[in-house]
Amino acid sequence: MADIKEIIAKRVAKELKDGDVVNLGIGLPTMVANYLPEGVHIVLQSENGIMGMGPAAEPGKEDVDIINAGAQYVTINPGSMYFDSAVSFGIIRGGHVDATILGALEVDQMGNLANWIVPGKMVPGMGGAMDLVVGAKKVIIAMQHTQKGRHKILDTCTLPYTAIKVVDMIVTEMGVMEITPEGIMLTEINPEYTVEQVREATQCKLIISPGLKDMEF
Amino acid sequence: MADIKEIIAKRVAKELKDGDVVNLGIGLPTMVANYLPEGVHIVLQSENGIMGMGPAAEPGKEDVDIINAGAQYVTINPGSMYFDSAVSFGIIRGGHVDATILGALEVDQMGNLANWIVPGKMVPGMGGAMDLVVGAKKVIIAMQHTQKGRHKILDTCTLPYTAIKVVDMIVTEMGVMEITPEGIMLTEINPEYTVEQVREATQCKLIISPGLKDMEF
Amino acid sequence: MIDKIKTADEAVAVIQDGASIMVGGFMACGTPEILIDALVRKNVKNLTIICNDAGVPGRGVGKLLTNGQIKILIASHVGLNPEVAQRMNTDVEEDKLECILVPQGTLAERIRAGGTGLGGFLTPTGVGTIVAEGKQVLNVGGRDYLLELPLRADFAFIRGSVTDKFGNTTYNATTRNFNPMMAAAADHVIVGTCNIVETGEIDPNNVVTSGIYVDSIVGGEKQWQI
Amino acid sequence: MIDKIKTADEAVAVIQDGASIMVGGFMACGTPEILIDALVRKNVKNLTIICNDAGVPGRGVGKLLTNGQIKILIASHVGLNPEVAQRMNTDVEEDKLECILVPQGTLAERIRAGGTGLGGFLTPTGVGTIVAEGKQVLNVGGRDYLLELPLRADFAFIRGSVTDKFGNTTYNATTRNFNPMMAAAADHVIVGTCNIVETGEIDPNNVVTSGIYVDSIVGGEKQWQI
Repeated sequence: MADIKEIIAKRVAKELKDGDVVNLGIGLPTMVANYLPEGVHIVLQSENGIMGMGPAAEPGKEDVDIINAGAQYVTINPGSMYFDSAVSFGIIRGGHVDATILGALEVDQMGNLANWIVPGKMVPGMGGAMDLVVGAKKVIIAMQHTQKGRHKILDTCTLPYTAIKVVDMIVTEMGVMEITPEGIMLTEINPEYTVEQVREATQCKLIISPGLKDMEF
Repeated sequence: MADIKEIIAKRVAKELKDGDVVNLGIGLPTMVANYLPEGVHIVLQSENGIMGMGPAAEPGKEDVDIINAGAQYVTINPGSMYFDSAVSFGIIRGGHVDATILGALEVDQMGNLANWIVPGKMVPGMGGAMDLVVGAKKVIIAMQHTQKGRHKILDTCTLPYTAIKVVDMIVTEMGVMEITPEGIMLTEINPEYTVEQVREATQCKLIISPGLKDMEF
Repeated sequence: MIDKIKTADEAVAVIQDGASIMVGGFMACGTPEILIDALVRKNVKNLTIICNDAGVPGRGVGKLLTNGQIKILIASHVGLNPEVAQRMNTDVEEDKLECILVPQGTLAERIRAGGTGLGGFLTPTGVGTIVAEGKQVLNVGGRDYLLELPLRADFAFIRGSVTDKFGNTTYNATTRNFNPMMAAAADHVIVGTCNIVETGEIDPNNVVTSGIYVDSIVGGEKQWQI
Repeated sequence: MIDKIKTADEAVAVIQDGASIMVGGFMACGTPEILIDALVRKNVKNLTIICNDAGVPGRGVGKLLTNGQIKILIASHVGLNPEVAQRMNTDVEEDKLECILVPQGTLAERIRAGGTGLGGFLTPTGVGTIVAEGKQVLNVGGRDYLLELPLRADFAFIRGSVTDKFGNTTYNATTRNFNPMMAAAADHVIVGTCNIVETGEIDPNNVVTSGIYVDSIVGGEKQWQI
């Protein structure tokens, strides 16, 4: 399991360019910051009010006034800035975040995303997710390909949408997929899997890129 | 002339309560701050970005980074604050300014105001006036009753509106008028004038308050 | 100058049953606990609370929830306080919580609109989702937007780091979050602050919230662990 | 880290004829003269300038006007620069200035909307006046509002007091005015600043404009008399 998350986080990290402003969701996406290629420095935005967030605070050295959006004590890097929530979401909605990386319950071939509610079961609220996926220049979904055998990449989402037509890329332990006008295209495959296995783990039609490559991580 | 302005400014000053947030227009309204009753301290807002503006800077002691909306060098009082123009007009439009005092080219009995343009002749722009008169809790027009014999208090403004139904009170050298649902009511008269003289200097119907008093200044 | 400094109990004395209150804070970081505690003591009920989230049990608005004081909660995220789900699903009518979820950016902007006299704004957030239900959709420049309306409240609970006696306030680090917008969007504003200084001690370039918004100042707020 | 520091001439080299440029400042207080001067030297024409006002002759955007570089001026007030009226009324077609007047609060908010991804906003300002011509009127809660649309530009000229090498900027006193909104609402942002400091030297609580918006930093800006 840890290995799968590491594969995904490492691959996503390669999507980021030096100087990118990035918002990382809670959980797996947070790991992406640990695998940035050499020479790539990104600026982490935390929607509760930080530009230039650093790593988690060392135990015993927490500043209780500095948390991230997951309510963890964090640090800041030189050149950081604090702001209020209206400014924060102005940055997000205004297209000033180059990439947001987050998990999903379901993604479909239109690039629709469902990741905030399971009606009657889990109603945590959307937090900042709806704004982030609508506003960020690039939306990368980082998740396991299936959930306990259940498909997550679908013809049409069955759960309520977080937003419609927003996902640009999906990175799973099986490969890398891009959302194109024609549907979901597999562009890279983890050599541990066959194309057929990826197809089986994907409910919707999967276009295989003519230039399909091995997934780098 | 100076005397007339002083009369108006002194009378307007009595409308202000301790702690009021006030925006003063350029010219005559600026003089109001000089005549505040004892114990009345107001907080001056300058729409270019000051809350807590002080008097004009002494010659030779100007700080070139501190101007008011009339582009004069000013000072600030203890407890002041600087902000950007969006914040400034948020304060104004949001109803956080208790009173705005400004001049007029024309006012009519509906409380409509014209003070920003004489088509084909003077096109300076509205600056912040449209926002101020719409947003401030109380709009007080401080002006001479007529302009070189021409009426300024009218049935209907002839010049393009700054805003409609916004004026609460008019203070001139002849008296104090309130805009009521029935029209313009003279509530105070400068003892140097007769009611008939005020009527003649006013184009629209003038309601005389049953409790008409001498104008205090 | 008007003396705005009060004890927490004096400051919340004006709040009655059924009031709406905006409470600053993000997961209780930037929530004035000293005011929340006074409100728990006063034990007013049927409150409408507007806050980014439900805090956690024993912190922030979580205390009001545990004490059964909240009737309606308007928030963007309630997942880290399991009591919300319990109270939403309870069969005991008088304990029942109504929870209205609003996207975080839209919540911040609606409060800003409420404080700045805007009649609403167009946001792309929520288009095509259940958030759009019942809302007007306007197309501008070929893109659909939801018309979202301003949000105001009777009271705001603001958490300052440094506040001068006029009420000018600064916020340290991520305690800022919703506090500045809320301070402008409520009829009566109470600041619970860590440090009270003389008027004029804060650099006017660095004041975030103007004292003109502030009705009462309560000192003695602390820096809390979540 | 990417080196953003340039000379004024290097920084404006990207600007071509016909560009739209937002220029910070209020009566030239808070206008980066060092960038204006470089643009006069570059002598690009047919510019659309978005600025609170027209400055005064010899200061701020007034220099661009005198040099015949502005085709369209979007501003709230132009009364203190007599050259505006002259150029609006000239018979020489190539010198003719089009001036679009916008209420100051609406101008600030439209630029803010442009930088924050809003599709527009509802303001009570201008209802019933010629400002309302051609605009959609929406009634919310019994009150009429104008729908005002976002404003963006190709470039922004920002005037900082202190700027770190990443571009984080603070503004002293009333030089702030339109600069923060403009920094977010243009595709390419150039800061002319009085003091360049090392990244990290500005207290993160006091940064007003984030360096993420800033493409180029030009030092040597001075404090000017109006």
